Amino acid sequence: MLGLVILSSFISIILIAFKTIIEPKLSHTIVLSMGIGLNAVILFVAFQAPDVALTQAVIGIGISSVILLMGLKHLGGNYES
Amino acid sequence: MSLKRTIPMTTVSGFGVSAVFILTILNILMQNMPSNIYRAGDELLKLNATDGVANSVTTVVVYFRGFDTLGEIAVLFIASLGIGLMLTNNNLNNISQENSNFMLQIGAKLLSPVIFIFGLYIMIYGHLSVGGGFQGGVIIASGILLLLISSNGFHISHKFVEIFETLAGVSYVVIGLIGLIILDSFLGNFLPYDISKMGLLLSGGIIPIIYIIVGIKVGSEMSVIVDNMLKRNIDD
Amino acid sequence: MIETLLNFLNQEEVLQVIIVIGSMILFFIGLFGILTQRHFIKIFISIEIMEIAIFIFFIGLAFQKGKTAPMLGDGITKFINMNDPIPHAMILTAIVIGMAVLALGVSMAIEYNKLTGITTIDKMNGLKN
Amino acid sequence: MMSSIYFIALPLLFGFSVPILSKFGKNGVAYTSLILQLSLFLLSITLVLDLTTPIVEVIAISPPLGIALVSDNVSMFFVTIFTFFTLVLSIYYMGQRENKKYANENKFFILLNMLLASAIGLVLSSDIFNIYVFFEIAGISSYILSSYEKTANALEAGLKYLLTGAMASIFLVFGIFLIYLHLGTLNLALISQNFYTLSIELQLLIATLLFVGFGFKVEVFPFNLWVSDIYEGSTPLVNALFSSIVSKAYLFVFFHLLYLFIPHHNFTDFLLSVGVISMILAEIVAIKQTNIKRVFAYSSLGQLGLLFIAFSMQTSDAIIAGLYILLAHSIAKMVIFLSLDSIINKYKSEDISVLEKMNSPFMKWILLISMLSLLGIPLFAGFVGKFLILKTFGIAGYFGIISAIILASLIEAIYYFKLIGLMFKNTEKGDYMEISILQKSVLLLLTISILFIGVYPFILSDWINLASETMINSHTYQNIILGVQL
Repeated sequence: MLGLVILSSFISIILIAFKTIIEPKLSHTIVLSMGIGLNAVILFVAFQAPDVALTQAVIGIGISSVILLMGLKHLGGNYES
Repeated sequence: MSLKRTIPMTTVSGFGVSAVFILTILNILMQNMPSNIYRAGDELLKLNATDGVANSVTTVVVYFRGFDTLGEIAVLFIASLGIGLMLTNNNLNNISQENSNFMLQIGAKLLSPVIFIFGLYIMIYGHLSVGGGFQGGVIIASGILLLLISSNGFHISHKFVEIFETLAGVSYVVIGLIGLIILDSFLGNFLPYDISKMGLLLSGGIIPIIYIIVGIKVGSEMSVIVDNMLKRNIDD
Repeated sequence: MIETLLNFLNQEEVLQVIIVIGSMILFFIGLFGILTQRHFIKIFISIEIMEIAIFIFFIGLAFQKGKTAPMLGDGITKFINMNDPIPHAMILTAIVIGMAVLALGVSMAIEYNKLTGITTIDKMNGLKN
Repeated sequence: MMSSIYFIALPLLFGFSVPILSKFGKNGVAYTSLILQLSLFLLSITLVLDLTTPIVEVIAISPPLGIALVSDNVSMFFVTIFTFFTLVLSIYYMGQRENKKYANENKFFILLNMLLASAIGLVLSSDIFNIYVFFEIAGISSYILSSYEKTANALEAGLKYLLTGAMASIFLVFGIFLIYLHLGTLNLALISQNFYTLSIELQLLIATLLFVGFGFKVEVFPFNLWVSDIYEGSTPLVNALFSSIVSKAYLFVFFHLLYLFIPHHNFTDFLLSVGVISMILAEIVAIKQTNIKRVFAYSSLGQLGLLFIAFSMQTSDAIIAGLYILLAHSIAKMVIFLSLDSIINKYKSEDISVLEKMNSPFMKWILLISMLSLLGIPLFAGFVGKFLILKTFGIAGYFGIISAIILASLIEAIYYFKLIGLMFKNTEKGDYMEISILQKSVLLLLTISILFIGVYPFILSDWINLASETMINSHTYQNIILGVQL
C-alpha cells in the first residue's frame, strides 16, 4: 500500500503544481498551493515523519496561505495583467 | 532575422537545453542513490536514550541542535520586526471592516477555546509526543487570527504581546548562558533529568522548558505578524 | 495482478526512484514558474513549490522502509529501528525560515505596491539606467 | 570567562530585550548598542592576543555530532575586523544622530547587531546547517536594511535582494541535504575527510549547488547583475555594511568550504576565469555610470573579483595577498561610503556632480587618500596587496591574469581620476559642509590606518601569515574539531 500512496500523492502533487503555475486567477492559485501543501503532508506521514507533517500542516498550509491571501487583498486585482 | 522566426527558435532551444539539464541532474541523482550508511542521527538516537525525552526529534531540535533553533527564533524575530516596519502608519484599507457573517461569529466563539487548548497541549507535550513549540505557537496564532477576522470588537494590544515576546526571548538566551556558566557549554542541560521518568510531563531537564519558551515566542511573533497584515489596529 | 503491482511499488529501490523523479519534476515546475511568471504572488508560490520539492526529496531519501517514526509510543519502548531524526529537525527549521522570508517578502511587496502601483516584477525597473 | 559564544549570544540578547531597554530614556537603546559593540571589539582583541592554540566552543554536545564554534587565527582575523567596522559605523552614526535620526531607530540598532552576530556566526561555525541558518539571518536582516527608508527605490532594492536571496538559499540547502544524505554528517571536519569518497559527478553537483548558493551572495560574475541596483537603492551607511562586512563574511565561508572539501586544484582555472570576468566586466561598466553610489558599487564588484582571483589560487602566498587586499578594501570603502552618507544628506543629490559642489577640504583629502589606496598607489594600504598578488602570479607564471589585473587597474584609474578631477575642479562650490567632531575623528582614524598600513605593512605580517596558514591547511582544522571531547 505504501508504494501506491506515495505514487498517487506524487502524481497529484505534480498535477496540482502544474495547474498552480499556469492558472491565471490568483485566488485560485493560492487555494491550489494549499493542495500542494496537503499532498506534502500526506507524503511526510507516509515517510514516518509526523513532526514535519504537523509543521507543514500548520505553517505551510495554514499561515502561509493566510499571508498570501492577505497579500493578494492588499495588492488588489485578482487577475494577472 | 525577423522576430517571428526568433521567438519559436529560442523557445525550442530553451526547452532543449533545459531538457538536457534536467536529464543530467536526474541521471546523477539516480546513479548515486544514498545507501543505508550509518548517519549522525543514529548516534544521536543512542544518546537520546540517556536523556529522558520520549520524542527524539524534540531532543535534536532543542538540545543537540539547539543553536540552530536559537538562530531560527532570531530569523522569525527579525522578520516580524521587518513586517512591523513595512506595514505601519500607512492608510491601507482595513480588510474586515464590515461585520462578519453570523455563522463565522458563532463558529469562532465555539472553536477558539478548543483551538487554544489544542495549541497549548501541542506546546506542553512537545517532548512526549508529536509537536512542540513551533507548531503549538502557530496553532495559537491561528486561533487569534480566527478571533480577529470574526468579531469586530476583538483586537490584540501590541504592547501586551511584546511583554511575552521579550520575556521569552531573553529567558531563552539567559538559560543558554546559565548552561555556559554551570556546564561550560552553551545551552547545556543543567537541570536534573532522570531516565526512569521518561514519558512523564516533568522529564528531560531544560528541554520542555525551552520548547515552551519557543512556543510563547513563536505564538506572539506570529500573532503580531497576522495582526499587522490584517491592519486592524495601528498603535505601534 | 494488482498484488504484484503493489509488491513492485513497495520495493525500496522503486520507492527511491519514484521519490527522486517526482520531487525533481516538482522542483523544475517551481523553477519554470519563477522563470516564466511575473506576478509577485506567483513568484512567491513558485519559491514555495521549490522548497517543498527539496523537503520531500530529503525526507523521502532519508526514510528507510520498515523503520518507525523517531519517538516512543504505541508499545515502542526502546530507541531502536527508528528513522533518522536529524533530517526532521533540519526540515522543521527550514520550513519556519521559509515562512518568515515569505511573510517579509509579501509585506515588502504590499508596501512597494502602495507607493508605485506595480504588481509584477518585470515592471520593477526604477533603478535601471 | 572569555568565550566566543558571547559574539552571538549578546547581540541576540540585546535584540530580544530592546522593549525593556527603550524604557530607560530615549538614548537607552543607542548607548547600550554602542557599549555592546565596544565590549565585543575588546573581547575579540583579548581573544586574539590570548590565542596560542585554537579554541573550540562546544554547544550542547561535542563536535562530530553537535555544533561547535572554532576560533582560530583566520576566523579571529575576520571577527576582529567585523567588530571593529561595526563599532566605527555606530560611532559615525552617533555623530550625526543629533541632526538626522533614522525613523524607528531602535529597529536599526537591532538589525545592525543581528547582522554583526550572523556575520561572526558564519565565520566561526563548524556545522554546515548552522552556516545555512546564519546565512538566512544575515540575508533577512540585509533585505530589511536595504529597504529601510521605505522609498520606492529602496523597496525595489530590498525586493530584488529578497527574491535572489530566497533562490540562493534553496540551492544552498539542496546541496546541504545531498551532503547529509551521502555522508551522514553535517560537521565540516568529517565532511572534509570523506568528501573524496563520493563519485565525481556527485561532487560536481554538490559543488555547483554550493557555488550557485554562495555565488548570489559573494557577488561573482553570473549572479552579480542585480548587486548595483541594491547599492543604488540603499543608503550609503548600509552600503558600507554590505561592502565591508557582509560580502567579506560570505567570501570567507565560500573559500573556507572550498579549501576544506576540495583541497586540490581541479577548479582553479574555472574560478580564476570567473574572477577575471567579474573584475573586468564590473570595471568597464563602472566608467559609464553617473550615479555615485553605482560607481562605487561597481568598483566594489571589481575589487571582489580581484579578491576572488587571489583566493582561487589556493596557495599560502596568494591568500596573504588576498587578506591584505581585503583589509585595505574594507577600510577604504568604509571611509568612502560613510562620507558619501554625509555628502548625499547635505546636498540631496546622488549624481557624480555632487563631488563638484562639495565644499569641505577635509572630505576632499579623505576621499582622495582612500581612492588612491583602492587604486594601489605605493605608500597607501591598497598597494601592498596588489604588489603581493602580482608577485605571486608572476612566480607561478600566470601572465594572462597579471595583464588582466593591470588592465582592470588602468580602467579603474580612468574613473577614479575623473572623480578626483571633479572634486578638485575650481568651480563655484555649494554651502560649506559641517560635520561633527565625532564623525571627523572616525574618518581621520580610518585614513590614518590606511596610511599606516601602506607605509609600514609588516606590523600585520605575522598575524596575516598565521591566518593564511590556518586557512589553507584543512588537516589542522580536522584535527582541531575532531580532537575535542566534552
